[in-house]
Amino acid sequence: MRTFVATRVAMMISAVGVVLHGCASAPPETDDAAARAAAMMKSSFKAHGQATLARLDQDETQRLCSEYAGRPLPAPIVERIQKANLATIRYPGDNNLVGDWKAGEKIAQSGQGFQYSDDPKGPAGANCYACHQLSPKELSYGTIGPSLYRFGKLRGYTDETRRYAWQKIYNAEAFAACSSMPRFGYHGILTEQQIRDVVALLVDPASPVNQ
Amino acid sequence: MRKTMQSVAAAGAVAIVAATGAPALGQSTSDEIAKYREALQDGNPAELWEARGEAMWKTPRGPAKVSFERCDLGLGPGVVKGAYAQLPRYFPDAKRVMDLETRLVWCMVNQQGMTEAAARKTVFGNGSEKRSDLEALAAYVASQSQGVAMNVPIDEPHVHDMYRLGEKMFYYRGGTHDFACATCHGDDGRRIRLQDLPNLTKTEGAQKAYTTWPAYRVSQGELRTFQWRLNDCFRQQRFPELEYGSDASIALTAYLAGRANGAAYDGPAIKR
Amino acid sequence: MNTNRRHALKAGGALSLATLVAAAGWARPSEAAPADAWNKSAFETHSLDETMKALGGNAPLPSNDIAFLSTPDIAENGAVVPVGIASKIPQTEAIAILIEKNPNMLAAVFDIPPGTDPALSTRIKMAQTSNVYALVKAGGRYFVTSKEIKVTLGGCGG
Amino acid sequence: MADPMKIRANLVGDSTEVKVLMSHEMETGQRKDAQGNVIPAWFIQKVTVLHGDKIVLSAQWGPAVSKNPFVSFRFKGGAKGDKVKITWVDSRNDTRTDEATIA
Repeated sequence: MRTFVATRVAMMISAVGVVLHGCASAPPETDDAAARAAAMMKSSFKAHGQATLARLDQDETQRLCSEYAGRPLPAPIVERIQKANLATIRYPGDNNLVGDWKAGEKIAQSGQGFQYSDDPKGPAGANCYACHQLSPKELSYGTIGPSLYRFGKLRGYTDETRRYAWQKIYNAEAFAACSSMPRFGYHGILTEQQIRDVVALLVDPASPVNQ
Repeated sequence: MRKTMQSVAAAGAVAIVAATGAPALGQSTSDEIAKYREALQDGNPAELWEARGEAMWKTPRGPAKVSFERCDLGLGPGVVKGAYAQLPRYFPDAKRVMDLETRLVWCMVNQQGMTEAAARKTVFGNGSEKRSDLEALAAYVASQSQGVAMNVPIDEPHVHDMYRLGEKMFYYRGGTHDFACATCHGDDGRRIRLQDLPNLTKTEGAQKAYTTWPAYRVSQGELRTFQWRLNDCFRQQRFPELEYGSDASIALTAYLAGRANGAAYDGPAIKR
Repeated sequence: MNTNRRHALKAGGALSLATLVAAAGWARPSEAAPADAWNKSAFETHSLDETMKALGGNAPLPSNDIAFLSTPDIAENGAVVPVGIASKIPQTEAIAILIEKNPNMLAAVFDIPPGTDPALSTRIKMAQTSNVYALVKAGGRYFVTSKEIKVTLGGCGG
Repeated sequence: MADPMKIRANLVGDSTEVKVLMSHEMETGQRKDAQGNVIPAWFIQKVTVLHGDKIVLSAQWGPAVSKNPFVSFRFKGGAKGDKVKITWVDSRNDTRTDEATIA
C-alpha cells in the first residue's frame, strides 16, 4: 500500500492543479516590465568566477515559473513543465540507484557548490537540511520542503520508492511544476554517485532517516 | 494560487509523516532559539559602527574637504533624522532613483571630490584591516530613523517604476539552482535550517525584514547594509554578482522598502 | 576624557592598569611571572583539572548555588553565545567561564570585588556543541556548575 | 587605533548597571586566511572597570570571548553623575580607556 504513496501525492498535486486552474486564467501582461527587468538585471550583475552572466538566461521552466509567479499556473502549463522535465531524467547505466547513506548524509549537510565564492572544482552539496527534516539527530533543519523523516520506511523499501527518490532528486519539476527544489541531476549539481548516496540516505533501512 | 497548490502537497506529506510520529520541530528548540535572540538584544555592536559613522558624517572629507552635512538624503542638506525611512527616492540632481548607499557614494563623488573608485573602494568591510566607511555611515544614518514610520514615495513615477521592476526581479528564477527571491521568501512560516524566513510578499513580512537592516551579523562580526543583504542573497542564489548601487539593486530595494511602508523603522538590528 | 595609548604599561601613565589588575584577586600568574601578567598558562589548558592547576586552585565542588542566566540551550551561531552567570555563594570573589570542547578551555575570568554583584553577562565563542562550566571562587574555595549548549548550523550555507 | 567603547551606566535601584561594548577583533589564532596562512591571535587580555578610584570589576580574557566583546554587570555605591572608567589591554599591548557618567 505504501508503495503508492508517492504516486498518490504526485497525482494529488496534478488534481489540485486542475481544480485550481480550471476557473482562472492568467491576466495578460499589460506592459513590458518583465523584459525590462531582465534587461536591467543583465546590466546590473557582473560575472564573478564560475557565476557568469549566462546564469541569468532562463530555460523554459524558469521562464514560465517566473512569468506565472504569484498567479495561477494554468493546467496546460503544469503539464507542459512536468512532461518536459520528466523527459530529462537519466538513470545510471547499471541501474543501481542506491549508494552509501553516510556519504549521502554529508551531501545533505553541505551547502557548498556553484556559488561564486565556492571552489568550482567542487564537490557540491545538496543542502537538503536547509529545507527538509531528515535524520532526527539534526535539529537544524528547514521547512521549505516537507519532512522526509522515515521516507523509505513510510513508502516501503521497494523499487518504486527508490526510483521515485532518484527521479525527484534528479528533477523535481517532473512532479511538481515550479517546485522550489533545485533540479540536482538536470543541472548537474550532483554527480550520479552523489545522487545514489542521497537516495540511500532516504531509502536505506539502516539510514538514520528511517530510524 | 500556485502557492496554495504547493502548500496542499506539502501539507499532505506532513500529514503522512505526522501519523507515524515523526518528531516535529521541538517546541524547546524554537524556544531556545528565541531565548538566544532575546539575549543578543542586550548589547548590539552595531552601535560601534553608528558611532564611527556619526563622527565621519560630521568630518570634512575628500579632496574638497566637505562633510556630509551638505549631503541631501532627500529631506534637505545634512538632514538625517527620518531620511532612511523615505529611501529609496528620486533625486533630480542625479536624475536617478537612489537608495541610501548609492546616495552616499554620490555625495562623496559630487561634493567631496572623491573618484567613484575611491568612494567604492570598500563597500563591504572585513575586519579591522578592511573597514568600510559606507557601512559605518549607513549604520549612523539608519539609526537616525529609529521609530520613524517607513514612507518610501512609491507613488512618485520614477520610484513606482523601479518598484515594479523590483517586483519582477523578486520572482525571477535563474541560475544552476532555479532560485528566485520568492523561492525562500514567498511563503509564510518557513525556515531555512533554523532561521525564520520572512514572507516578503506580505506586508508584515516585508516590514519585519526591511526595518531591521542594516544589522550586526554575529556570524560575521560585521555590520551589514541592505546592499550587502541583496548581494549575498544573490551569491547564495548562485547568480552572478549584484553590483553595488546598480539599478537592479535599487529596484529590488525600492520594492522591499516600499512594501515595508507604514511600519516603524527598528534598526540597526542584531542578527545571526 | 578618552585615551588611546599604546604601551601604556611601559609608559606608566597616571592610571596604571598593571597595578589595578595586580590588586584584584584571582587570576594569579605562576611564581616567576610578574604579578600583573596575563595568566598565559591558564588560557592554554584542555581540561578542568589542568585549568584549576593553572589557576592555583583545587578540584571544584559541584554547586546548586551557581546559575546560568539568559543562557540559551541552543546557540544559533557559535561565534556569539550569550552566557550569564550568577553566584549565590557567599564571599564570591571570582567567576570564570570554561568551554570543554574549545581549543583552549578557559574563556574568561572575572574578579568580583566586594560591592559588585556576583553576576554578569558576556558573550563567548564556541567551536562546537559543548559543556560550558561556570566556575566560582568563594571564600578561597572553588565551586562549579555546567550546562550543555548546542551550536547549530544555520542559514543558506548549511 | 582602536575605536571608542560604548559604555552605558545606569542607576537601577541601589545598583549601577554597567553595559559595555568594545570594538575588537578578538582573533583566535585558529583561523587561516585565503592563502592558508594562520591569522595570528590578537585579543583583549585584561579589562578593568573603575568607579572613581575603586575597582568594581577586573577580568582576564582569552580569545574565546566574542569579537566586539560585550559585558554587563552591576555594582553598589554608584550615584548619578559619578564616572565609570573602563580600560582594556590586548595581546599587542594596545590599550584603550573610555568613561561614562552614571545616569
